[in-house]
Amino acid sequence: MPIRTAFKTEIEHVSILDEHGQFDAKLGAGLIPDGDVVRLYEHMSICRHLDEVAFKLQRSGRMGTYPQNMGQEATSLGAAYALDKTDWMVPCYRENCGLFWRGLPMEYVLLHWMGDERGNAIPRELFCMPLAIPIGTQMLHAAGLAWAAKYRGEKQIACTFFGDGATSEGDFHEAMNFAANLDLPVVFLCQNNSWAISVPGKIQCSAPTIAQRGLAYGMHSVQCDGNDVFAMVKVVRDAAKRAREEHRPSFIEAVTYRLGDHTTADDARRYRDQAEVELWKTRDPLIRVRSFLKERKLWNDSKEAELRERAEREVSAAVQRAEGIEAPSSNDVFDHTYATLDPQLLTQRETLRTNSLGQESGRRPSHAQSGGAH
Amino acid sequence: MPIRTAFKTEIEHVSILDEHGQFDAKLGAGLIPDGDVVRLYEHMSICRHLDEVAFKLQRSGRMGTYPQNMGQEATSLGAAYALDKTDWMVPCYRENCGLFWRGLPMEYVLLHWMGDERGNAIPRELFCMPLAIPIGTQMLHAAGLAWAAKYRGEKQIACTFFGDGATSEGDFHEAMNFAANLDLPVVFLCQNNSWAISVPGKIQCSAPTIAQRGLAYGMHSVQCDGNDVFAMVKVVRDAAKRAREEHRPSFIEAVTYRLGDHTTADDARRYRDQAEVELWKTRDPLIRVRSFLKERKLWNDSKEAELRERAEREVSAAVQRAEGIEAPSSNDVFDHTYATLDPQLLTQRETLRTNSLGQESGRRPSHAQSGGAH
Amino acid sequence: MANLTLVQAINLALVQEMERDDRIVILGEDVGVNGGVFRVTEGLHKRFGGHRVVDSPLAESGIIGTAIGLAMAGLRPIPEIQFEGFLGPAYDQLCSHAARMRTRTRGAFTVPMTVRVPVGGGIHAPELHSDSPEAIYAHQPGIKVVMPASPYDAKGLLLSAIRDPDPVIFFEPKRIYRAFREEVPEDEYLIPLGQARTVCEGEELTMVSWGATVIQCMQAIEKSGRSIELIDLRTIYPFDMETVAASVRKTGRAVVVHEAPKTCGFGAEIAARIMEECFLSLEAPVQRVTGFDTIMPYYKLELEYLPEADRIVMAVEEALAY
Amino acid sequence: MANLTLVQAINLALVQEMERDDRIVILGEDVGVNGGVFRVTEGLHKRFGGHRVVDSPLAESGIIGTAIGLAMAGLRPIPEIQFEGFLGPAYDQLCSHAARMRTRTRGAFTVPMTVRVPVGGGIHAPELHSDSPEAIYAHQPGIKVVMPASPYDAKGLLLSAIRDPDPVIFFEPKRIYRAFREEVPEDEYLIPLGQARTVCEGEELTMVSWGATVIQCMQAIEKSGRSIELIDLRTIYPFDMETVAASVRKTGRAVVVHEAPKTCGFGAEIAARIMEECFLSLEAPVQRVTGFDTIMPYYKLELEYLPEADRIVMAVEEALAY
Ligand SMILES: Cc1ncc(C[n+]2csc(CCOP(=O)(O)OP(=O)(O)O)c2C)c(N)n1
Ligand SMILES: Cc1ncc(C[n+]2csc(CCOP(=O)(O)OP(=O)(O)O)c2C)c(N)n1
Ligand SMILES: [Mg+2]
Ligand SMILES: [Mg+2]
Repeated sequence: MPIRTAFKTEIEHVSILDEHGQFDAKLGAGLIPDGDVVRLYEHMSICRHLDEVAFKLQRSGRMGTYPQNMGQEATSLGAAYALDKTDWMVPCYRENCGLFWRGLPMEYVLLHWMGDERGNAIPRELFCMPLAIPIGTQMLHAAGLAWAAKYRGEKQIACTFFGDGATSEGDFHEAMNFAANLDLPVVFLCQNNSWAISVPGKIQCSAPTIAQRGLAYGMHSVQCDGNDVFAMVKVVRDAAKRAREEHRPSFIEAVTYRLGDHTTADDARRYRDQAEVELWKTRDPLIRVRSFLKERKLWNDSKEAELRERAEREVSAAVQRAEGIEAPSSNDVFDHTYATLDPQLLTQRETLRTNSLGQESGRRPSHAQSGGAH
Repeated sequence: MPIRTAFKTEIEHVSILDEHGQFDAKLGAGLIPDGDVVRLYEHMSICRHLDEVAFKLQRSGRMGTYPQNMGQEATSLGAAYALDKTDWMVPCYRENCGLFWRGLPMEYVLLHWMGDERGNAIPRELFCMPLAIPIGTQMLHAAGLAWAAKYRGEKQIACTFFGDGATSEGDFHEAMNFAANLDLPVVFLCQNNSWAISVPGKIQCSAPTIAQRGLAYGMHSVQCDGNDVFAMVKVVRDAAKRAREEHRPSFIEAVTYRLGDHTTADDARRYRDQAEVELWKTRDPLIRVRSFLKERKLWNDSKEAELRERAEREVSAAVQRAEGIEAPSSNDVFDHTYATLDPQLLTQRETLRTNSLGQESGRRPSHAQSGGAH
Repeated sequence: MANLTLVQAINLALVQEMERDDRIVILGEDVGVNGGVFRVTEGLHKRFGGHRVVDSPLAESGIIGTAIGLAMAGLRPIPEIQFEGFLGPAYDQLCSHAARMRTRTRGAFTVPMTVRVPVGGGIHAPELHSDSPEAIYAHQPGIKVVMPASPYDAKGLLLSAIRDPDPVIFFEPKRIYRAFREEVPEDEYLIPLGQARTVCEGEELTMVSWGATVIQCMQAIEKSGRSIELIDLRTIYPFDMETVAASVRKTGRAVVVHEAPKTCGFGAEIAARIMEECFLSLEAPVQRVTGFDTIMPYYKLELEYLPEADRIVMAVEEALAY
Repeated sequence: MANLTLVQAINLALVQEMERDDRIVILGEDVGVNGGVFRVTEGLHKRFGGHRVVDSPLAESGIIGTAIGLAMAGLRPIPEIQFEGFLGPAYDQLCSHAARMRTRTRGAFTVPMTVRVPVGGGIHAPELHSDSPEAIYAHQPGIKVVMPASPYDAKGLLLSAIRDPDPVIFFEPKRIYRAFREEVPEDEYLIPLGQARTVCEGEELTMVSWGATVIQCMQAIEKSGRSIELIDLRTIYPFDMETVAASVRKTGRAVVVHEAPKTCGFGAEIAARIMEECFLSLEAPVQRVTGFDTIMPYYKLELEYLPEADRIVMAVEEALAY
């Protein structure tokens, strides 16, 4: 047989609660208890509000560059809901909703974007990694964290989040490859929001799906509607099980959309059609859950009004906590470089100087043989 | 349709002249004229001899570390045969056979491994890139070379060679991704020889095939018998056509085997079974072409004896040319760093020193105000 | 002649050089339709088309690696790396290949490319958007490193960089991208790589800097009221030691200022070379006013880290009092 | 106590520390079954199993990036990079993450890992197998850089590196992997990071070096017949300036020797610091005997490039004659 088939496969797309409010009763059955659907909806709404407030903080000079999460809430939230509380979450910077669900206080994220490292001083018991600024690099850490759990015989896994653009980086490939070949319990969750700043998805991946990137590693790979919190819960739950029980990684492409600008420093009108944005507004993850709840009489306008108030209250309290923190001291420039500071760093810290005389407190070095002859 | 198929595919394996000497007449028809099969066989034999001689040169201290190509001759040769003479060949270091077919004089490769940069001073009209030492990095150059040809509207393409291990590097991914998404005319040719030094293939790629790595990019991908020069010619010819006519890259996994140690610095008995080596010896690319030719009365023992002599003559002439080259001068340490040397480099070159006094030819700097008062 | 910001001067240089030389291809993240996140390539995509101004995948090693291929084939690529903090993934292609291709092939293949990279702190940006890695590349033979400190120089240096037959990293100090304007001739002019600029002459002390801190130095000179000779290196490698040495032989004292950490920063090289070449003229040790040997802080603390005028003045006073 | 080569001393340290601390995981290319291309990890796979001694995919960023994850989770990974020339692909993970994790998270997460890397020239290896990038990492705050010059030191420094709570790059000079043997105690001993070793005392001149060139320095001292104090830095960052300065204050003259290119090599930092701290004691400018500012040549010319004894002697004579 001179030409034979060496490999054959297909990639599935999963959707449960679609943009028209259609709910697949079979796939969705028992996936999320009604009460939790309410909580998830409330949580998404609060995060959405934080996004709006953060935007205004930036515009009024109270915060630096901020990347809105708007439109992508369901993706990280579905994942956070499906994971165990002690599974590692290894985020990029558009996963507020999932991180807050895990328990990260909102002021951490605010502080981060206010240019304060304390926003990343995340209590270890939350099992959340700091926000990752260099694109594509954090998936390797997720692989290492998962590896450590496996090494110790623990049931913990790692779930890492990244964008469509991130899948172009070499580190993405290396992380997927390490996880697949060393059998590491990792869930790779790509938030395909169609854009990497101004660069459209096809420049990052011209294949029909991003999901098929996982085929390169023989990894279980699936595409799903990332604006559908039910689909998210299902695919992440399946992937988490595969990781926990078989030590096999999975790759998930969650198809979603960035409704806002890339960050507050960006103006998306320069490069994308407003029509595209309008279309995706109809696919907003919040809208469909709200109608789902309303249809089932689990939600109404007065609850919505209450939620609005609660969101305002909680977000403004978080802003107050972030803004109320004492200013960092110049010692903070030094104290976290190493566990123990070497003599040179101690001198720099003490003098706040780098030049040599500053280091000797402005005096001629006492050891100087005055007038050394040369 | 809550679960639908988003992508579906399969990977083919191509073989024409198999390890038992079976020839697929349909696929093989008209692929390589008989006379050329003879020339290809002769060429492979000469390269094999070079390998043996190079090994001895290393062992007797006349050459540094050398990576034998033994067993993999058909892979790069089939590719070189299928390409146009002006297509870029972008090698790793196990493609002697293809490079020599293109016209690279053997002494270049010898010089390289004798620790002499002149081994990489390859005449541009050969369209061969220098040997690449850092694994996985050269595929990006191939993408750039192909891109330049496309930019200029030329019909030239690039074919790049690399091992199974190289497919683990991030640069491999980035090269494949650039080529796929920017529509670059590149042929990516992976020589899967089962080992990356001591590390077995499954650690580099645990998927059923390496070929499926190409699916991640929506790239045409195929697996073939890399010890079958006919299959090699076919798949590279197809890929070259796709590149030349459609500006579409392709990925080829050529399954072959490294019959020797990784390099002369390696001892493969430490990590692999001799039985595996013995099995692969029966799949030697030379053996099957010789029986193919003998069956068709195109080859006989006296031709073999003549060839043996010719190989010895040609290889020893190449060794003489490599060893006969004048020693490089210390100027060569400097002269190729930049097109024009800056004053500091000129001083270093002139003095062969880096310390400051050496730079001023051992004299006190003439500008010195003698006895500056401090 | 127009009154331009540094961003505009670079944009002008790119436009003019692309008109002149059709081997130039610009590639990078967001450089096309969007005109770059700092708008340095604004208008180029429209003017020259997607063929010559290419939005690439998000992969810095890929950008530099393919640019190397383009250059080896005879084109003149101008890749952009979006921020200096993302040069990291491209380090290997730059240092293992771009820098070595001429040497490795004895000139058969060369890499005439200009890598444009916004650099430095002071703009309240997030992490890894405020570093100063010039010393890293100055330590790598085979690469040239340029950093303009004014719009006029930016244009003249960029043209020289593009026409240079070897790889050049062209660092653009983002803190002064739009901080001030300067007359920039419409006509072509080249500022040779490797020539420093004497910003102002002085007798008491020589100050050496490059990039955005040249501005801090000018402020410090103003504040100090001293007669100080300020030298803007403009090219980090090859650096103009002749100008520096001549000045220090005159003044007998020197202060070097840069944003990068002190240890093994380029100030160390300048200080060591001044000692080597001006030892008998030196009245005080060369002072280094630099970033601390710590991670560049998030922006709340960035001004504590960066060498501002007051810190420079103190070093000047101490050198003079020595 | 046994008479060991540097390779054996490192192997011994690894074995003993792995016995003591089951958080240690070794990972890298060929480190397992094959025992490493230099046989440094020989026998470890057999002894500790594939669970703790892991042959990784061929990807340096992957090796360091996963090691960072292992370390953040509380393990003590010891990744190996096969040759210093292949640190390039890992540069970003080292400098953007390993170095910054403690600062970025205010200590909530740390990266206690030791990256082992063979370094330097002189073994007739192919391209990119002979470089000396220590200055690159010395310039990166948050990382420590160590380079032993003897078997005894190698063991004691490696144990300190492994137990250090921060990331350490442990450079192993391959030229002296098997060049000589030394008594190495079986018992545990730690050599603190940041402490230099005075190899021999002297009055006329201070010589500072690290790694394989310490041997060249010893030969040069022998040849010169001068009274020279030789300081082996052992740790490049944090470096023991106190020992260096005390010596230079005594001798008044200094020569720094290293294999890396001169410009912005670590010698520049040492020279600049000596000037800062010993200015009034200096009788001559600090001399740097280093690799040239060119690409490390292929091996036919490598001895022209490396600072050998004769070049060092000339610098000594010139410093003394100054
Ligand atoms: C290594 C690196 N290169 C470039 C950047 C600049 N940058 C920040 S976000 C971004 C786009 C990321 O796109 P994607 O991964 O799709 O995530 P998204 O922002 O769409 O969520 C770029 C290019 C960066 N942060 N890191
Ligand atoms: C970036 C890099 N890492 C490590 C090495 C050391 N090394 C040289 S060859 C090799 C194995 C290569 O395996 P593969 O790609 O399968 O090619 P093969 O030698 O089998 O032809 C390794 C790890 C290298 N040269 N470059
Ligand atoms: Mg995106
Ligand atoms: Mg291989």
